[in-house]
Amino acid sequence: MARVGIESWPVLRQLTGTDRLGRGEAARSKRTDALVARTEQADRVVSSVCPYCAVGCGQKVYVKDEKVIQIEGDPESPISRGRLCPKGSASKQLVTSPGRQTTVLYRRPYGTEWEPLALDDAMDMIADRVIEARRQGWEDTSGGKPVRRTMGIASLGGATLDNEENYLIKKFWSALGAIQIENQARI
Amino acid sequence: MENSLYGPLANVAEDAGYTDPPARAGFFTDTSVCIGCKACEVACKEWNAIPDDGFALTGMSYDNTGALGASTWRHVAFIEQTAPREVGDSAGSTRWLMASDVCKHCTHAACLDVCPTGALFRTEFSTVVVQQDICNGCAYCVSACPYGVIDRREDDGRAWKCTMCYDRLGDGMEPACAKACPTDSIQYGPLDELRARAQERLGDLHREGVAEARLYGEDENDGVGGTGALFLLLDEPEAYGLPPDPVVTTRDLPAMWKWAGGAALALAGGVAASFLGRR
Amino acid sequence: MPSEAVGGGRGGKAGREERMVPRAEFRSYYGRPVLKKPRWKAPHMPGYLYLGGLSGAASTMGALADATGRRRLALTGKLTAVAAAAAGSGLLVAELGRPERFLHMLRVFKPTSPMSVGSWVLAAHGGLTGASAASAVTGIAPWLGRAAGAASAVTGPVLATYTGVLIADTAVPAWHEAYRHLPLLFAGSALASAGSAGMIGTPRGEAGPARRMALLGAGLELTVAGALERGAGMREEAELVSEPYRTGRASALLKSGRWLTAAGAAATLSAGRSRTAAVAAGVALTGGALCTRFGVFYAGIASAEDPKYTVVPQRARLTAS
Amino acid sequence: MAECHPVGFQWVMEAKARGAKVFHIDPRFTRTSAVAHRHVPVRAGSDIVLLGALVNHVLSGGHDFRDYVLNYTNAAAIINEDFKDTEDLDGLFSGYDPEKREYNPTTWGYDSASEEPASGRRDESSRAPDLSAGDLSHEHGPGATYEATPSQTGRAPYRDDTLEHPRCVYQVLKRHFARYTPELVEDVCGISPADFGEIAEAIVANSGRERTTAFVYSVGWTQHTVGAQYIRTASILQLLLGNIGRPGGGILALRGHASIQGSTDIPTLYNLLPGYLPMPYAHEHEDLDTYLERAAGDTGFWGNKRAYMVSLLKAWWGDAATEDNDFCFDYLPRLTGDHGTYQTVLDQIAGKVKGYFLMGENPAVGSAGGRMQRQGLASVDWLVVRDLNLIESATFWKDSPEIASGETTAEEIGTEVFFLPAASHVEKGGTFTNTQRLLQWHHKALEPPADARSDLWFMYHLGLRIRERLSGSADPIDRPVLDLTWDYPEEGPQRDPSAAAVLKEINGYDADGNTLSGFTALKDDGTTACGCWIYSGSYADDVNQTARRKPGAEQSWVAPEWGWAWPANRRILYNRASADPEGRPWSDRKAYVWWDGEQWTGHDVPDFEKKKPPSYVPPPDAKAQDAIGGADPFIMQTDGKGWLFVPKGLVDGPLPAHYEPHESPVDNPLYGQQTNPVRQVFPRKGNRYNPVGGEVFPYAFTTYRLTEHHTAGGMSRFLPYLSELQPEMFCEVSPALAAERGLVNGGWATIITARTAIEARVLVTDRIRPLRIRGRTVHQIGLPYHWGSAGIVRGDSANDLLPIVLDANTHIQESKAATCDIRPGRRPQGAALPALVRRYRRIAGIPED
Ligand SMILES: Nc1nc2c(c(=O)[nH]1)N[C@H]1C(S)=C(S)[C@@H](COP(=O)(O)OP(=O)(O)OC[C@H]3O[C@@H](n4cnc5c(=O)[nH]c(N)nc54)[C@H](O)[C@@H]3O)O[C@H]1N2
Ligand SMILES: Nc1nc2c(c(=O)[nH]1)N[C@H]1C(S)=C(S)[C@@H](COP(=O)(O)OP(=O)(O)OC[C@H]3O[C@@H](n4cnc5c(=O)[nH]c(N)nc54)[C@H](O)[C@@H]3O)O[C@H]1N2
Ligand code: SF4
Ligand code: SF4
Ligand code: SF4
Ligand code: SF4
Ligand code: SF4
Ligand SMILES: [Mo]
Repeated sequence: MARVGIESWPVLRQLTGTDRLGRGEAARSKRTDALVARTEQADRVVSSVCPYCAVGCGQKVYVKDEKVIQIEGDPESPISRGRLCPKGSASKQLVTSPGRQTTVLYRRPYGTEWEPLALDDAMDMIADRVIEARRQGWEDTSGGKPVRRTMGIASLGGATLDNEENYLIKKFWSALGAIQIENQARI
Repeated sequence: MENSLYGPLANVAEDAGYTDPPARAGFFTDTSVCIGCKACEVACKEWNAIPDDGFALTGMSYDNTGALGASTWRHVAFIEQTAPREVGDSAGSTRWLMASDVCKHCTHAACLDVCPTGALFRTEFSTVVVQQDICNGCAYCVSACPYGVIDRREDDGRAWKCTMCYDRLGDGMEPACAKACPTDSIQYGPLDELRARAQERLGDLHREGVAEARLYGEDENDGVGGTGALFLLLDEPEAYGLPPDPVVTTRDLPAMWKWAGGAALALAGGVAASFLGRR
Repeated sequence: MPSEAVGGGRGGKAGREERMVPRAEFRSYYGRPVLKKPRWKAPHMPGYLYLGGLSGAASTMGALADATGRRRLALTGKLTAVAAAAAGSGLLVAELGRPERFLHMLRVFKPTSPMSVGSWVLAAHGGLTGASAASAVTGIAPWLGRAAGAASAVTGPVLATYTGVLIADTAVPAWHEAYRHLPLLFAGSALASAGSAGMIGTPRGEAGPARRMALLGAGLELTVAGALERGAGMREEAELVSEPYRTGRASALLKSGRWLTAAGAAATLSAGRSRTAAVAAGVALTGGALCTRFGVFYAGIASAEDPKYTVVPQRARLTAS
Repeated sequence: MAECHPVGFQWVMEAKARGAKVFHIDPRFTRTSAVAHRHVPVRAGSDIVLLGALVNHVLSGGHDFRDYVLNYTNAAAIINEDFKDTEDLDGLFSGYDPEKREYNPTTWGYDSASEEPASGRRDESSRAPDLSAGDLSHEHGPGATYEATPSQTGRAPYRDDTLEHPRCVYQVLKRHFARYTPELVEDVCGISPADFGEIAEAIVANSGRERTTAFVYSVGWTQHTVGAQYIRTASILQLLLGNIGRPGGGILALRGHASIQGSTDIPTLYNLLPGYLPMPYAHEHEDLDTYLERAAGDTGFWGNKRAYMVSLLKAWWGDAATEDNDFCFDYLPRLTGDHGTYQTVLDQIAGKVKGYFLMGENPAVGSAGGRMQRQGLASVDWLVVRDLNLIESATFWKDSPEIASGETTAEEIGTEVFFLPAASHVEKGGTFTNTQRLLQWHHKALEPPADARSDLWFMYHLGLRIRERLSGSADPIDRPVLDLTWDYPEEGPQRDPSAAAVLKEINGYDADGNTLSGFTALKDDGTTACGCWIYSGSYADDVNQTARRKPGAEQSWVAPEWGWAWPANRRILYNRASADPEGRPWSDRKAYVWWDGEQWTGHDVPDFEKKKPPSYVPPPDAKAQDAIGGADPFIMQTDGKGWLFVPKGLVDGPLPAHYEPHESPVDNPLYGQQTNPVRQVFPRKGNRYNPVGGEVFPYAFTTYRLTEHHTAGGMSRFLPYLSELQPEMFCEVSPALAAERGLVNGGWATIITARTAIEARVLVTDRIRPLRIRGRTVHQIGLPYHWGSAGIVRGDSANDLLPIVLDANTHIQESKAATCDIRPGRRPQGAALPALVRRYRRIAGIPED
């Protein structure tokens, strides 16, 4: 349908074509003629699951140039049949929102502002602190009974995480002897 | 041209110059199964990358969007109704009506007719769409729409409204809002099928005793030649903020031109008459 | 409370059985307007309505003055016509959300769109009045100038009256239902303002036709405005639909317009040989024409903003059928 | 359900379209009510009375599904002679110790004809709740039915199949619920006898061979000091009506987050190990054998607990775990009481907790007692927050309400805070387990931005660093860390550990490294490793079963080839109950699984041993599943029966009894005992309680969610598209209350409790009804709880109003029912705010310190 030069002037198309009133065919712009759904241009489409609630609606994630360009319901899911609620429908914004914090921030004790911190440094600092807090809170026994645990470290969260993540959390914290491992199931 | 302005129109896309167009695409919004989740609003925004519409509580039940507009192409209305309470009647008397409104993609679309640039155009699916590369923001469409649908976004200067996801339709996908709708309150498809389905649903509801159920926009003989987006409502249209009997303004356009012609002649005649005198 | 009770506009609890008084009782969604408020602004839109009328009638006046050998009146008419057309175009462009896309107006020609028709007419009219005025001022190609002027006597009346269609061809009840009135009103107004331009810009000797135009125009304007305000000749719920012309800002403007026009007309009649009086009369008439345009504009805004103007006539129509 | 599980609700609408009748019982008229046939407003906190009256209706009218009840429940079991009911003790069961505020449940057991119940001995060794396999039900959910219930007895209890023995469960129930009458429902719940009658009739008419009724609940039933017993009452009703294990029946827990079910199955919970094995409690001498003996019964599928536990220990400690060292059972830390999240907060304030990790939770807004929560955060030495957005729990030191009121300043808060950005669900692969126990793999679509990393990456790399630092340590406390299997294959530019490899470990493998086909393949001799026995089979045949996505339209309505459900891909638990004792479907309409003469078959994977005939009678001394008869569907129970009466496992009684919420506007008309006697209370500064009744806090309030927001707001208040839909914190009040207190729609109100005061915009609505309770008008106020001090839209947090008071079974806070005062206008700012609350406390006679 590509038209060039004067031929692309809709008035001419009105006069020569089937759309005398210039309300449809003749009024189309080049951009309109070239329009395609952006999902068509995705480099890949990945099957996913809505991250909000426990219904577990199926999602299709469209990626182009390493950016998420669309997330919508997966019609093949027998759970959701392609539908999503407002939260599920906002998933793309959850992932791509400019307000999302994507760098490490550090607040020193009694500090009044955030400071930047390298991820690697943060990991080292956290590792050091875990080891120290673990020892500080260590109990070989409690009330005369062996407990082999630390009360110095606690952890909260899990309902938004993957099973695999919860598994590593529980596994590693338990090996460290931390018991105050909790998540949303308690609230 | 008469038929192009008013009354039933067998093939809307053909009337707009398309040869052998696909079936007319439409919406049937069955508000009796709407749960007011607003997935349609959000899905529309995500797909069309529409900016937010401000963050203010309206105090109008759970509706904080208020109305359709340049940055809200689906709008869910919430209407709380309480009948006079009877003794011992606990709750049956409270109704909470929810309805997702959208551009009607009118058979005779005033917005389109008045658009001076051809930015608004009729697609091969018989829908009405703004071409954003064309619109110069004259805002004529805004005043022409009898449903108060289309509006100009002031920071951007152009007019915006539902496109019935023209880009998706072209690729054989259904509109984002219809796809998201959890309860299928929004159904998308060939308009003829939807009309039939709407009649069927209406019959079912009437048989179930929901006497107040009615269709809106399905009548080809109405003021806009029937809409491309039908609704099943549980109360009068105006309760939902819809005009009860809208008429496309261009129905009267021939008459208007006649009157204007007359006035022009009068003006010319008046001037001429004024030159008839001595001085 | 967030319920229909408050939403029912003036209607209050609009239970069906309670709706005895037809006009006060109507239902709406939290009293919100059904229509979008026109995005057109003042002074742009009413100014354009005025300038279009002025230019249209002035070009016709200029052409006829030319034909009848009234040089000064012809020049006044031509200059007024081109200046008003240019200024009107300016306002129109300024009104656009994307002014740089003004030329998109000439992308299509849509008989269904008064603005499209108007744009083509304005373009033609602007060109014609420009050519004709340029020729008149410079003396270059007088024949062509005259022809252009004559042609602008055709585009002029169209330009002056199509604006009535422009705003009537909307969903705004006060405008739409006035589609018979508005072209005539604007024709009258245009006559009056072009006439007053002639009176102001031309020595008394040559300004006879201008005075008559002004008087004729004023008469027409006053008559039609009166009908409009009363809703005479409107089809449905005339009293309610015309209400915005009788209330609020619109009413004040229309009233002022009427007084100014009447005063201007009276002054025209009684001005005698005084140039000052003629100028004063012309200014009053112009002011009247401007007020009328602003009044009509604001009546439309008010009509779109209150859902009753949309809902009540439509509901009445349904009940009747 | 329409509000919080909108897409799941499509199936309710589908059922409705096919003729199902939908009742919505909720204090508020919600989006669900809008499309339900009937909305019945109930006073928050009173459902046990309603459900109890329904039980009474069924029992007294003889409406129970007798064939089901007799065969599949413990209705015929005879209860211990020493058992005393609330009837006898004015609201207490036998065994209550007022000093310790706990029950000794010994008297709640069956009257066993022959042997002393194994459980009796156990009880002497420690207090019951510690021994029970952790807590019966967490937030809510199917996991609860899988938790190891302590062994009752391997022997069948003494039964009376006529159900006439005065001490048989059936008769005990009958007596217990006799006082739960429609009149009481009206008095306590505010539900008229006519409405009650309609519900009762509908439920009875819609249950039996041909029809089933489902109950759907979520946290409106759990967040009470009697939450577990709410569910119990519904269970009794559903068992009596024969609605469990059958299609269209059940008690469906609509769980919360995307993987809340998963985080209970593979628990980041203090009291559980993966697969509902209990965390060990501290005992003087406890080896693996004694632990297992205490953990669960020997009969039923829990009889294989040794295989589950040994495989878990092998998964964790690999080669280091041997038969000789009890498979490193000693490496597990031991519990000594409640270490739940609220206890941890109190410990933080007490200075006992040094470091705190928040990985996807926002307690500063989401947890009850917001002030206490933030005080806890301000009391630890360091805090690591991993989240997508800068939530209040990360920024409390600069923007908390306490900073705003001037009670504290950033300069006074010593917490060192690390904010680590998390990868989103599209930036990592892994499984979520949804509310129907379905594991679904979500594929990684792209790399996370900038410093964002998955929590898997974080734990793995933190683990590597810690192990590196400890390597070479001779300290025995470091052995469990160093011996841990922690060698996952790495992938991609960020060295992400392979989530598939982790899932394989969870699924389990044999000595040769082959993935296991399911939990029945687990061995107790250390030759298999399995990270979570109920998830075994999710990676069967070396195929990621959770990633299966056969289109729903291309398979049966049960859709067994979409994802993978635990256990063993079964979609309805205990579905053997969908067939009669002989193995025939109860009716054609309701056929689901059945015995075809040779094996169990049907639409779903039978939740029964495939080849065990209905006629199977267990031999004496049979163990594990062999001890379950061919007509006993509840295979996780020691006796294979559905428990109408719970002899073991609950800390607040074997039967549900109505107690008022901790903060209630009225007294308890049923018993002298006003509240659940074993609820957990923490009276202290910052957590003062409103007195019962009284004029100072005369109104009831409940907290809830909106469709447009998500929980504590971290995933919604930071998004424009969701924020604009509900931009401000509000309260919902009835027109009557609005008139009484001068509240105006769209205006402001201040809501006050003994904890603090918050402000909210007012929505005056008929959707909230005042109720007539105990002869007086009780106004309820509705408060969504999504707002906080950060995000695009901000507002006061409802949780700041709530006290910390917990259900003793689950340690869940009571956030659905409390009392308050409300007045028009915005709340005071700055120091005037605490002053206002102090004034209220003084007038109400509440101690300050
Ligand atoms: N849109 C949205 N969906 C969500 C969430 C969200 O935040 N937003 N959160 C997810 C999470 S984490 C969860 S846990 C679930 C929770 O899902 P729901 O439990 O449905 O959520 P709530 O709104 O907290 O509470 C439900 C209802 O319980 C009512 N209620 C309160 N007390 C009582 C009572 O005593 N008896 C009865 N019968 N009803 C009572 C309340 O009025 C409320 O309407 O939702 C999940 N889905
Ligand atoms: N008053 C009152 N209080 C309640 C309730 C109530 O009904 N009333 N309900 C309670 C219930 S049921 C619940 S579940 C809680 C919820 O309370 P919270 O769990 O504290 O609230 P969320 O906002 O869901 O917090 C989850 C956080 O995880 C982050 N997140 C999402 N995905 C990931 C990820 O992959 N990794 C990491 N690290 N972070 C991620 C989100 O951004 C979000 O900030 O609230 C409880 N509190
Ligand atoms: S789309 Fe909505 S209903 Fe579905 S999982 Fe996501 S939050 Fe839950
Ligand atoms: S998505 Fe569907 S159910 Fe939800 S508000 Fe829109 S129309 Fe109603
Ligand atoms: S509803 Fe309005 S905007 Fe939509 S097509 Fe009709 S006239 Fe145009
Ligand atoms: S604003 Fe744009 S779409 Fe509307 S009429 Fe003008 S040019 Fe057409
Ligand atoms: S059809 Fe597309 S553009 Fe129109 S409302 Fe639906 S999602 Fe928005
Ligand atoms: Mo939750």
